[in-house]
Amino acid sequence: MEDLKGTGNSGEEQESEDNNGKYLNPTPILDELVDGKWPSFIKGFKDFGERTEKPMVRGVLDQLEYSYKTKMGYWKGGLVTVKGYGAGIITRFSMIKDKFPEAKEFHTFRVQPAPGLHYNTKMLREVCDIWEKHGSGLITMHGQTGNLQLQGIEQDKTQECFDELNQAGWDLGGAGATVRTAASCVGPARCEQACFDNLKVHEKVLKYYAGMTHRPEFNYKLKFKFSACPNDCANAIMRADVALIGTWRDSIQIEQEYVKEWMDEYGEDALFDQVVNMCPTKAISHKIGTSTIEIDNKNCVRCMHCINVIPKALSPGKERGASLLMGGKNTLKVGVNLGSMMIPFMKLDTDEEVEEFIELMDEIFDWWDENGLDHERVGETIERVGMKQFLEAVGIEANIDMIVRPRDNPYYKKHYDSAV
Amino acid sequence: MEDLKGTGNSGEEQESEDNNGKYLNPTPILDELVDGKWPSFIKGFKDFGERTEKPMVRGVLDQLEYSYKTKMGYWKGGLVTVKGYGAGIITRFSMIKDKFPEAKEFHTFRVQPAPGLHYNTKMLREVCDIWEKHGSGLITMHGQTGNLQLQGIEQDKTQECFDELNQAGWDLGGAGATVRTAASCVGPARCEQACFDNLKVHEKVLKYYAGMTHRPEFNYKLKFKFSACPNDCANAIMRADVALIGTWRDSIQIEQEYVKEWMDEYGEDALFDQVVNMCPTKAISHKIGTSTIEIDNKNCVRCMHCINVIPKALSPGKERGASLLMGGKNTLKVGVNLGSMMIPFMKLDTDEEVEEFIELMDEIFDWWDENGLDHERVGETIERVGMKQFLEAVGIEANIDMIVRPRDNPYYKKHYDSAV
Amino acid sequence: MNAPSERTWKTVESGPHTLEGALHPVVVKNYGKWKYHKLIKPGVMVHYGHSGDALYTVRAGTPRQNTVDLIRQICDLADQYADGFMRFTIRNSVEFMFSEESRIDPLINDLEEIGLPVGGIANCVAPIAHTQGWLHCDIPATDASGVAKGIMDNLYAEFKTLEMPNKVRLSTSCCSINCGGQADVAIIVKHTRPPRIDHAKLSTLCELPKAVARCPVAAIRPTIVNNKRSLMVDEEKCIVCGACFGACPSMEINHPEHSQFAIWVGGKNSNARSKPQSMSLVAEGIPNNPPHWPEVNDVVGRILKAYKAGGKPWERMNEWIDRIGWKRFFEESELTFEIDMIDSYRHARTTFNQSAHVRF
Amino acid sequence: MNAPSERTWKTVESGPHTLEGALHPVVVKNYGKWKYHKLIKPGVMVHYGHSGDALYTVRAGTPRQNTVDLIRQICDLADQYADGFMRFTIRNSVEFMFSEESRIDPLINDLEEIGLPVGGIANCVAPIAHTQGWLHCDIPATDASGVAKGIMDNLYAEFKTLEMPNKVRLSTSCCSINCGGQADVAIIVKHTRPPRIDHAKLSTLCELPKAVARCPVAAIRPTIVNNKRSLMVDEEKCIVCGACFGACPSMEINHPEHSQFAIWVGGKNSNARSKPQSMSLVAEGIPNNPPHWPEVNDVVGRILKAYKAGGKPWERMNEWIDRIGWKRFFEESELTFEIDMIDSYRHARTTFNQSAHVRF
Ligand code: SRM
Ligand code: SRM
Ligand code: SRM
Ligand code: SRM
Ligand code: SF4
Ligand code: SF4
Ligand code: SF4
Ligand code: SF4
Ligand code: SF4
Ligand code: SF4
Ligand code: SF4
Ligand code: SF4
Repeated sequence: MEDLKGTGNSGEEQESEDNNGKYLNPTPILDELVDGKWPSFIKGFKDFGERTEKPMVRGVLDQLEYSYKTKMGYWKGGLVTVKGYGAGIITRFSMIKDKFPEAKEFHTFRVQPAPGLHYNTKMLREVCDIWEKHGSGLITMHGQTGNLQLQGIEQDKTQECFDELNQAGWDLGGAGATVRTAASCVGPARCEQACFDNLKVHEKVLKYYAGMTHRPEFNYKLKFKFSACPNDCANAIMRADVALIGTWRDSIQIEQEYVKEWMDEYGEDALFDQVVNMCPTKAISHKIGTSTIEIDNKNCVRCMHCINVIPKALSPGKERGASLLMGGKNTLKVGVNLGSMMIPFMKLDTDEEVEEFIELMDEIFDWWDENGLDHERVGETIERVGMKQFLEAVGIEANIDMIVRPRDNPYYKKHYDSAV
Repeated sequence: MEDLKGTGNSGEEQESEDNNGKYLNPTPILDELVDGKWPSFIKGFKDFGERTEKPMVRGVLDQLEYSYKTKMGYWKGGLVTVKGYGAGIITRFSMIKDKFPEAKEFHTFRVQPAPGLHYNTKMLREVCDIWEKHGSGLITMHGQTGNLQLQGIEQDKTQECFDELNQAGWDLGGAGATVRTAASCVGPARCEQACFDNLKVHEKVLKYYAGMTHRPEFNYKLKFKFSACPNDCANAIMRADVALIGTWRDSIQIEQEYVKEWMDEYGEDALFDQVVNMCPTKAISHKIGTSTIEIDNKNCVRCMHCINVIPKALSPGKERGASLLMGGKNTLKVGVNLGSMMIPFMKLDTDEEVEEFIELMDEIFDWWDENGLDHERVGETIERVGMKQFLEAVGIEANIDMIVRPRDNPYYKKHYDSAV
Repeated sequence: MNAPSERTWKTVESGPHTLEGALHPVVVKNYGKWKYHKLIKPGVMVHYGHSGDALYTVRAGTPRQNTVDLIRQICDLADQYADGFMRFTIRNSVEFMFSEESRIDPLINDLEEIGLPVGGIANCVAPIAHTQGWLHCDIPATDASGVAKGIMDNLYAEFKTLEMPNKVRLSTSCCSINCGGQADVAIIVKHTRPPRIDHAKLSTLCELPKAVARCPVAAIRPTIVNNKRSLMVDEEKCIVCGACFGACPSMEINHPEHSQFAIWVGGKNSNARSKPQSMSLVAEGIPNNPPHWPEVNDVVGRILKAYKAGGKPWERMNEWIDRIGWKRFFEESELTFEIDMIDSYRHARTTFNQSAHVRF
Repeated sequence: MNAPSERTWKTVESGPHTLEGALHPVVVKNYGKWKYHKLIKPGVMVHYGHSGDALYTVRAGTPRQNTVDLIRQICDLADQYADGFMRFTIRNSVEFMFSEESRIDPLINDLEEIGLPVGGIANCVAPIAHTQGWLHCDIPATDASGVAKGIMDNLYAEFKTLEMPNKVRLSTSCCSINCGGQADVAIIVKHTRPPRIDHAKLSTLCELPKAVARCPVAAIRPTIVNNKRSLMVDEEKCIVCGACFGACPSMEINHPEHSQFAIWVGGKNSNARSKPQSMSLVAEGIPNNPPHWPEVNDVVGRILKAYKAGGKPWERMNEWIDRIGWKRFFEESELTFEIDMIDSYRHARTTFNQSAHVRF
């Protein structure tokens, strides 16, 4: 048996003899998660294991039970890929395969779904069938990055399984130092707030970067996320190195008759408490006794709040596009970093506009390649090297929207004429 | 002639011959500052120079004129002190004394005035007479730290001049790595907002630290400032390593009849616009049609605003004391640093309470002595070594008022039991 | 890497699946032309197009860690009620869309039948964003799916009713890296003990310079153990971040007791009203107690109860706290502020109260 | 150090002068028992004690850099009108206090006679806090007193009338150290060129390690020049802070052209309403042009004009900007935002706009 991580408590041997005619071994601790009102993944796994009698499912449940008992994890990484790719499969070997030989391998395909996670039943059933044939039959929908995760396959089945998936129109997502699978909110498909066609841009951009998704050539991972308005339902600001967030440049559209309708239903107090006084910049005014509101659009910061409250009466303006924010990432090493405003407004309607965006991205990636360190996210590189250096290198114009305040220290050196 | 700093432009020689019978040399550039409606220090200096015919005043004006012409300064430091002291005189020798021999020496006494900068004419006339006798007769009232600055004396006159001043009740202030002269707002002497007797505390604390004011034994300078309420008229938060700022712990005192008086004069709209809606935490409420206000004292952050607007109706509570903030300083090296809340409330009424504060300070100075680097202000040391380390070492209890938010990263190591 | 003997298919690097064919016809017709939406009841809303079309959405929670059997059941319902289409949300709910109001209740009925609760729209607790845990990851200290299940069991009613001031997003992560993302309430493993080095493994398994480079505070130093080059950790400096463990499995940071939970509040990504905000540490040292994690559940419950009672309509967690102040947040949630909650990392200074503003 | 031949006096280390004897009798009687105050007119206010006593204050600006002659004139007026007492304010104004209302106007008259303008109380421009400059300091790049005089000449009317939204505090400093402190509008020398080293002077004058240690970005390195140990500056790294010059006069950072002015706004120390706040850079590269500094005056004038027109009652400079946003501040003040105004120092990240909030 391999050396266990950390704990001294190595647990007793599994007793898989008498089992009341069940295929799976007893997992008394896990079974405590079968009940309760929220859908149980354990119940799902067990029912499925009993039906299909897949040894891998049994082994993985056994190892998971053991983890619950010892409070330690027992997977280790490795490198399994398909032909021509350097990424897309998360490799998992059991560290205690002598104990749980059926769990020896448990690799995962990261598969890129359609933008917005839309499916028809035909395509999804097809995935299920391929997956039940070659893999464990366990599926995560979806991983936090947005992949359809097919969890549990043995190394020698990966290529044939991938080939079948690929023939059905599916491709792998990123892992390691690649462009990663992107995520988008539902956007114009069903949302009245959408300010740009994030699904189209997502598809176009990620197809362009398919090669960079499959082969790790960056300093570190790079994620795109596309939210079609500032509500940011895709969490782009925190979870994406490159976030496109929809916005508008002109005035909020108001239909006063629906303001009245809302006021008639909820009252004038509610209009004050929930709309007027909740605007972060006090850009909304309402005269007592009237049934209209007025918006000072110069002072509106496009936060969406008023529109969210009365969507029937208020809508984003007509001149729509997206803001580019960069540098979002989670906790590792520098602490959570939210994306920073880089370009307040870009039009992304035409193919040319999207291509321009891609060109800018190419430029930025080149800069990052040259200036980044190993395992450094692009936002970290920008922070370490300096915003000014970054902007000048990639040709983004400095603008006051990039910051919440100008500097409070005089510690910079502007370009000076040393001849004087 | 000594080497001049920077500029190549070394100017022509002074023409001090024909001078229309004036004692002073022509200073055409400075003379442009004689007119204008604001009181002119140049006019003052020149009138005084003509009356007293002090060569030092003439020389200093000549050198100043030269600075205005060449846009460079020409003083350098040195070390002049009085017996037993290591600080208190800012030493100035001219770097171009060959050019302006009368300006060869121009040392400054930093003299500690009474807290709150109160004077009677007798004591001030006495200073003037001593100073005219031994020194240049130029006085700055006051330096930004709060010293009465007697500007311009020669080294060989310093001791006798100081002795006379000291006999009249005056002592020198700090300079270099010492406790510095403190500053206080007018406080209970004339201000209805005063929450503690800052003038008394100032006097007591600075007298206690007189020795440390005169001999540079610290890592770097340390300033006290005492503002008797959160309006902080002494700028303590930014300009003092140790700031005591008055506050109260119970409820704001309201006399509703004067609220009404104010409303009758300025109107109900003004009550909303200038009081209710300007409270930073929305702790004030007013029902339309009534003439009273209500304050949610649990949510009041003691900002002073409402009290400032209607001082007749509102006053700080009855349970008064001071907050201790630490680490304020200006720009050098780390950028401006405002003082950080350390102890939200201390009583400072009795001598014992003031002594307790002094004991805490002694403890803090010991810690700083041990942990600080050369030329590091105490706030910088706290930041570098860590707030937790500091608090634990000096025995201040961690409290939520010290921060605007808990940490957003998990990067700390708490004390752990390695036996487990 | 191995491949089947005869491979005739040449990989198409197609990236994301195309959207074409994946959208409901009513969606296609009204694409980008929606006018407004209305909540109908918990888990059900309707969107109206400028065309006048109505599109009903029924949303149900899922276990996220699914099986093909469950997906097939979902497909059955999609065929039956939603013309063969469905989508999944950012928080792993499944959504069925259709234009016939009459289908709503039967669908809800059938969903609940197969164990998928309908709810999660608008001012309620949405499903927890969680991570791999012991089921799959190579560095976890807990099983995020298990923790999430335990919490959602407890908050089931809050998923199905609309009694919160605004949306409540939760997340759970099995190490400090926090793949689950920040949230109104985030439940995240927090290591408390510097890594112990397995010197035997290290010399064979890890690139030494890589682990050294990974440490953000330069706490890892080369050393010699048993005549082999190895590493040591300066425990004074180490901030227990776990970055080295990700680079090198011999830097063992996981431990059944020393790897505990911390709870964070006020993370917000939307721009509505207040700006997006990173979350704050409000409870720590919570034991990792499978399979029910009662201590975690207790703290989460107290926080949500206080928010539910105190928040005003539309106020997110961070906005509620901002209004009442941190002191009162700790009081109302019955939590204790501790010295380690004071930031000590790179931008610590910017979190200090550099004012005399104080609440008593 | 030298001393007179026969010294009989033994120094009393008394610290601050005692307050005793320095306070007006009405002050002594009502000490700590004031009830409220009222503004009477520009530069004049009255404080009422709980005792019923009234204490009038007349405040006048001074040049700060005074002579004993001016102080004696002030003493004369104090004797005549204020029973022999006076005080000075934090901003170098002089205050006369007394209980006889009838003395107000004659005192004002006599003050203006000797050139001291009455004003500066409440919502107006108070006297500039300024520093030593060429008159006395060893590291200045300008004459702060001169700049201050020029500005106050221009703002004289704003000192004597009450037309500003709230108090306006200005400061001027002759190097980036900023002894003048932060302010609503601060006018501060900003060096733009790394120090030039005078190697001849350096080897005799300075302790090398001290200068090296003083640099916050480790831009100073030991080197050998003409066979002597000296220093060199890595100009790439140098942030032109001037800290080395304070430690070692051979690190020449001052220059008639390269030492320019920068203008900062929104510094606030009071806790009223908003928290105290550090100020922000809004104009730079302004030439150092004695004796009238017209370019500086121009920028200050534009900022104050915009604030005067746009601020609401009680809104300090920072609060006005906060309400209208930085973009509009630059527009209304007719200033240009420049790339160097983006922070690049230690906590730069915390000043980035990490949100989608944006004004168009
Ligand atoms: C599977 C997934 C969690 C889940 O259960 O959903 C996951 C799992 C892992 N993440 Fe993650 N991350 C997942 C989404 C995220 C997210 C959320 C997102 O993408 O929206 C984040 C935060 C956003 C970000 O990118 O920062 C995230 C931040 C990280 C980090 C920290 C990165 C940082 O710079 O702060 C690491 C560590 C690293 O990269 O070295 C990491 C590393 C990992 C690794 C590869 C651990 C490792 O180094 O071996 C995990 C593999 C687990 C496994 O066995 O599959 N994972 N990870 C998510 C990917 C599924 C998918 O592809 O759809
Ligand atoms: C005289 C005065 C300016 C004035 O005209 O009023 C002044 C003048 C000098 N200051 Fe200052 N500072 C003066 C108040 C301040 C203040 C304001 C205050 O105390 O309220 C500050 C900001 C608060 C603070 O302490 O940070 C201040 C922050 C500095 C600094 C930066 C310290 C820092 O850590 O950021 C230095 C540089 C140093 O100490 O190395 C400095 C250094 C100096 C030196 C000693 C320059 C030097 O290193 O040689 C100047 C001597 C000038 C001279 O010839 O007299 N002076 N200095 C003020 C003292 C007068 C007095 O004692 O009453
Ligand atoms: C379906 C989904 C997008 C998707 O493509 O999957 C979605 C859909 C909608 N979001 Fe969202 N949001 C979705 C995740 C999010 C997220 C991200 C997340 O949950 O991880 C956020 C950011 C949360 C945060 O700040 O951390 C998010 C912040 C919002 C907001 C802003 C809420 C606020 O006040 O802060 C709105 C506005 C509103 O609630 O009216 C919104 C509004 C909406 C609306 C009303 C938009 C519309 O008009 O159709 C949609 C239904 C509301 C609902 O679910 O209550 N959506 N929404 C996501 C549903 C997740 C789920 O299953 O629960
Ligand atoms: C005399 C003086 C204290 C002293 O001991 O010298 C003083 C005296 C008073 N201050 Fe002050 N303040 C004095 C400097 C300050 C300073 C510091 C400074 O100017 O350098 C501040 C902090 C400024 C800042 O934020 O940077 C200051 C912030 C206040 C405030 C808060 C203003 C705000 O809204 O932010 C008030 C409240 C008010 O104005 O009603 C205040 C109120 C007052 C009152 C009304 C207090 C009272 O009830 O007597 C006094 C007369 C008001 C006036 O001058 O308008 N005092 N006051 C100082 C006069 C300086 C001068 O000559 O102009
Ligand atoms: S981010 Fe905006 S456009 Fe996208 S789903 Fe959310 S509310 Fe709709
Ligand atoms: S979108 Fe936000 S900022 Fe703009 S008016 Fe509405 S509430 Fe105010
Ligand atoms: S700080 Fe407060 S107590 Fe002191 S003078 Fe100013 S307002 Fe009065
Ligand atoms: S003192 Fe400030 S915080 Fe307190 S009630 Fe008055 S305005 Fe509000
Ligand atoms: S949070 Fe940590 S342990 Fe959990 S999946 Fe992500 S990397 Fe793995
Ligand atoms: S846990 Fe983090 S801080 Fe500690 S040694 Fe590892 S990488 Fe360094
Ligand atoms: S600001 Fe600089 S130059 Fe001016 S007095 Fe202070 S230290 Fe000297
Ligand atoms: S000016 Fe500042 S940054 Fe430049 S060398 Fe000197 S100390 Fe270093």
